[in-house]
Amino acid sequence: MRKVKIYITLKEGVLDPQGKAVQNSLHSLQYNNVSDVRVGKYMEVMLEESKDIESQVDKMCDELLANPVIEDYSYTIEEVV
Amino acid sequence: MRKVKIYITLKEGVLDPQGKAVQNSLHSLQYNNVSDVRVGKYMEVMLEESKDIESQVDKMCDELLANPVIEDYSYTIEEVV
Amino acid sequence: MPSKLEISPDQIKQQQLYKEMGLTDEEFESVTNILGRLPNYTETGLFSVMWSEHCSYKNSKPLLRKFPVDGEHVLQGPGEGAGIIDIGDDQAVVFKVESHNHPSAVEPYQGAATGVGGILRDVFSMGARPVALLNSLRFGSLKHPRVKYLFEEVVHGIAGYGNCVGVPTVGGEVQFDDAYNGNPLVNAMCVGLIDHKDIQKGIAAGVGNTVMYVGAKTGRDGIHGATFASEELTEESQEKRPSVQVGDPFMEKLLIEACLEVIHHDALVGIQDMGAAGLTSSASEMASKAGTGMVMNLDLVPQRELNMTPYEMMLSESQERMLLVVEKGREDEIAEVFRKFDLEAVSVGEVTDDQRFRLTHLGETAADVPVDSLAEDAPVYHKPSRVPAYYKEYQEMDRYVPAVDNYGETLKELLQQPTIASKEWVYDQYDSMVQTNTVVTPGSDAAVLRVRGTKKALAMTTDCNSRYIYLDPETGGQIAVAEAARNIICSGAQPLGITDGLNFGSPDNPEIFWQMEKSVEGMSEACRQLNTPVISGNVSLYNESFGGQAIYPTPVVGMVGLVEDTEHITQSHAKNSGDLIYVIGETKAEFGGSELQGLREGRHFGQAPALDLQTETKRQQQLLNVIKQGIIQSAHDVAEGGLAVALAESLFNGGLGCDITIEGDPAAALFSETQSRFLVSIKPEDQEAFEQKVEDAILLGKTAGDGVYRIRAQEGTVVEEQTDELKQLWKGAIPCLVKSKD
Amino acid sequence: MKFAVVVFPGSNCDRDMYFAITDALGQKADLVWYQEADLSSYDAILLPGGFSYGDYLRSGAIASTSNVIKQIREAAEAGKPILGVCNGFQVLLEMGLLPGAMLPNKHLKFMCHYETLKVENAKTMFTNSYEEQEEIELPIAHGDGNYYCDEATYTQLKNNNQIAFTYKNNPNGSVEDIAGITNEQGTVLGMMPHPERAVDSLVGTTDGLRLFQSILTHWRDKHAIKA
Ligand SMILES: Nc1ncnc2c1ncn2[C@@H]1O[C@H](COP(=O)(O)OP(=O)(O)O)[C@@H](O)[C@H]1O
Ligand SMILES: [Mg+2]
Repeated sequence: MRKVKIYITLKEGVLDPQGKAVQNSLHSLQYNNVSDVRVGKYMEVMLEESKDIESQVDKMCDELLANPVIEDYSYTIEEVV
Repeated sequence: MRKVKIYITLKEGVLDPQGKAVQNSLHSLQYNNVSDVRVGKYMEVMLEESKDIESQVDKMCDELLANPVIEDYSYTIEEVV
Repeated sequence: MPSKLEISPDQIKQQQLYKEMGLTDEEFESVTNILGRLPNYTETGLFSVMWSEHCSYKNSKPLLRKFPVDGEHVLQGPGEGAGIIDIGDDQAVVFKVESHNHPSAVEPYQGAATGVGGILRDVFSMGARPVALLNSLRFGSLKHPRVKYLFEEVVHGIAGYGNCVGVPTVGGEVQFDDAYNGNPLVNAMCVGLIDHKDIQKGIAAGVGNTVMYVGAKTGRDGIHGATFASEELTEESQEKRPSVQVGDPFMEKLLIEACLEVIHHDALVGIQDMGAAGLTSSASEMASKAGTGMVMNLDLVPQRELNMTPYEMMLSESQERMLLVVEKGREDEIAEVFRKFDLEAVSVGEVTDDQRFRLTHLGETAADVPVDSLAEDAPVYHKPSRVPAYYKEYQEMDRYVPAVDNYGETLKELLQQPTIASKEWVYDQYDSMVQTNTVVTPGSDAAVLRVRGTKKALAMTTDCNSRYIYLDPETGGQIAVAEAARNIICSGAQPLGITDGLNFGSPDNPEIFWQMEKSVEGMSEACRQLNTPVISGNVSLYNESFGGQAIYPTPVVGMVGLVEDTEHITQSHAKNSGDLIYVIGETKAEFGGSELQGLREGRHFGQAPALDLQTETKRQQQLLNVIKQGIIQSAHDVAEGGLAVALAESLFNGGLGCDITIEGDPAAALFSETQSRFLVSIKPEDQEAFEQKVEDAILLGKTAGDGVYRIRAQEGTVVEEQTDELKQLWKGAIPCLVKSKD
Repeated sequence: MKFAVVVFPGSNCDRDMYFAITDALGQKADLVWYQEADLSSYDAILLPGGFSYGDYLRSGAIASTSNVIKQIREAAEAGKPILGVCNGFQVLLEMGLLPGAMLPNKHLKFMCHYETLKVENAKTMFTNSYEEQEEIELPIAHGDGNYYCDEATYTQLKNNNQIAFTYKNNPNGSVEDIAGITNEQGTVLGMMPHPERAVDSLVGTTDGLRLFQSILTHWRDKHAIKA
């Protein structure tokens, strides 16, 4: 079994309304040393072993999990016992 | 400058409707070796240097970024040049 | 750690573990007597939830009996998922209100969202299509960051759930008062539409028939926290702590569509939602109502988590689940209907003839109790009641009359009180139009929805001024019903009936019990007088903040009315310049519990405004009569803030001004909250017809095209403001309070 | 003329769309469940609003991978009118039939009220009953209606006259006030505001009805049918 951790972030240049709102809230809570916040998604997917696991994860992300028009993704794959 | 990467996940046992919908969708796309999907949030926060940076991030998460009633969080702190 | 199964009946008794589940010594003893032995852990759990106030109404039952529940149009009174009233053409309206106060105080988004989900299931489990949602909310002062957070998240949660399932949220109310600082109230109401022939019952009839489970899997959601004995608090049990119920509106939407399809299947015998006390209450109530018994194999219950115990499965409050009883041998036909929606219907048990409720788990009997003992043998308590000291004191006080020197400024201040200010910030987040039946969207008095394919429409509202009820529960209770009816009447509808959400503090406190008793008496009397039977409701007790400070008594009234012809639909907004403005009903100086009193004194005291139900009924019927004759351009009830506020509200939509003249003391004329008053506008040519038909109408003046809000009194002009400026203050108040950072 | 209203799990403006066609426009329509759909016999395809798959992951994303999508692409290639409203627009974006993507509204709140729109292109098969630059009133009801595209895409949209509607007072942060766009051929329209909610004066304006009338007019012209 593998645990795939997927990080989905908005592409640079794409405005991030959620990130901006979080940043404003942090400022109003007096966290004044915060200078930039970006909000994305984090997913954990459990996958049975298979040879081409990486290309499979790539395909999953391209097809469904991320929207290439606005999002980038990256991932790590961990072994689970 | 530090880049803080924050991972927010639903607590174990808390229903994750989104994860379930994504899992079903992956199955219908024939990714049959997917056995569990959990969807959480991923944030990148840029912070100016400060001594107690960790305790500050903890506080930010407890106060605002995560909802302690249903979510757990973890984070890593990276140096940025 | 020993599993709960291994805790022996003797241990439960010795260590009084039943107490942590909420059973008293006497209740535990009566369980033991019913069974003729000590209950095991699961059985103790079954009794504890079924005998809780929430399921058994053990403290409120004697009061609820006072409500009038019959009426010529009532098809289903209290007792089923929701009440039903005939609206002609073989159609009926189904409605109910439900509270989700405690969950919303802990996790406001999910608490409010699952409150909406729960009330929807109550309605569609009757076979009705949900056509509208309303919500009645109470929060503390927006000065407090926690209150602000609760307010934002509750609204967000209601929107998140209601918008997703595609049922328009068309109305409600929000009141802010320090009395709710530690304990917000979140009451949700759902209205459904049904053809008579489709009405379903939650019964487990037909010995041998199959019990089926549909919807979300069961997790350890919402299991009563107190169940975990403190000495057992190990790390493992910490992890097992009850988790918050999370709603899945997408699943609910699938359930709505699937259930509304399956009710047309002749293999379906009974259907009920799993609400509070989940599987326990739905299953045992269905059997109890049918006079049958039921056996369930818990191994077959779909489970989200590993190693769930019978106790956990039976007490879980996981959302979006339904229980069905289906003709034996036809399970596949039913499952097929659900499969289309990607839902699995699973057989989990059978209807028996032994009137027992039996559960098996891993090949062993997990529970075996008489089914009626759960649903019907719950104790009933007649709590002591005592007139509170504050009430006596208030009754003896001199009448409170505030001194007002600047009427315009006072009006401006009132318009910015969050309880009076525009609630657009709230309802803009709700999809109020989906299903395309909403004729009157939020912002008028009652919401109005057409009944597609007919000339009829339904008007609906929720109301409850808890300040009056606190000052005088009996009169206040009457006012709550009367005010709801006024809103319905102003919309052009005849009130049909009400649902009630009784939110109070602890019934163990005799003074609180007195508040309950008196307000129920007041409501009952008004319902009788206004011919609006109580067809459903909900009780939420122990609403107290951490310091033990009880909330204001808040029996929310949800009312539905019938518009005979969409032509009669009327709104609160004045339409034309030069129309005559009338107030129906004389005004006295009544400021106890008023907005102006709160503004000036920071608290409420004295006597509530008086109410005469005869006068109320007469004025309502006379007004409805002229509305139906097409004489009325706009109608608005005079409520919080008095005439000046009602007048401003009725001008805000059309950009009109007004030129009116008041008699007597301007403070009273403008800001008193005397009851049974309406503000209407009519075309000048209808003056004679109107004055003939409406006895207590007093001509005030005219609407004005110049956009100036002008009021004259004996001493000259007392208010002269731009209507638009007033509107901006009124509209901006809540957004401003929410954004402010202190 | 016969319209298909494609129903996904979670669609909730499907009936509204259906009634707009049958009651207000007076044409035939079917609600077709996404799994059983055979779209070949329909003259136009409507993707309704609502929350397909609960809007989980991203609005429209999960629906855009379902089986019926292949048929929608084929219909698009054949030049059949395809209209996606709100969630339907989001599906069209996610499946790439229209360029760009949706972000959460700039204030992160769901919004439901009437907005004033400007008709930017009155020559399409969806807008021929409006005047160029005419202002109309339609309701919006969405949380993710903040249209995004990069500059190159915007230039293309602009140059090809693909912008059908803009907001007069941009409520959600959309790039260049965009409320609705078509594909290059003008046969696919995606829009956030709800024309199907504005077809009967009892419950609002009738400004939306003209959109459906445009489709009908175009179809009749094409098939030389007299009204
Ligand atoms: N929580 C809410 N949800 C939806 N609509 C609301 C809510 N609160 C207030 N409204 C709407 O705002 C308008 C004014 O409400 P309110 O001041 O309580 O009216 P009234 O005093 O006439 O009962 C009504 O149309 C009401 O339905
Ligand atoms: Mg009113």
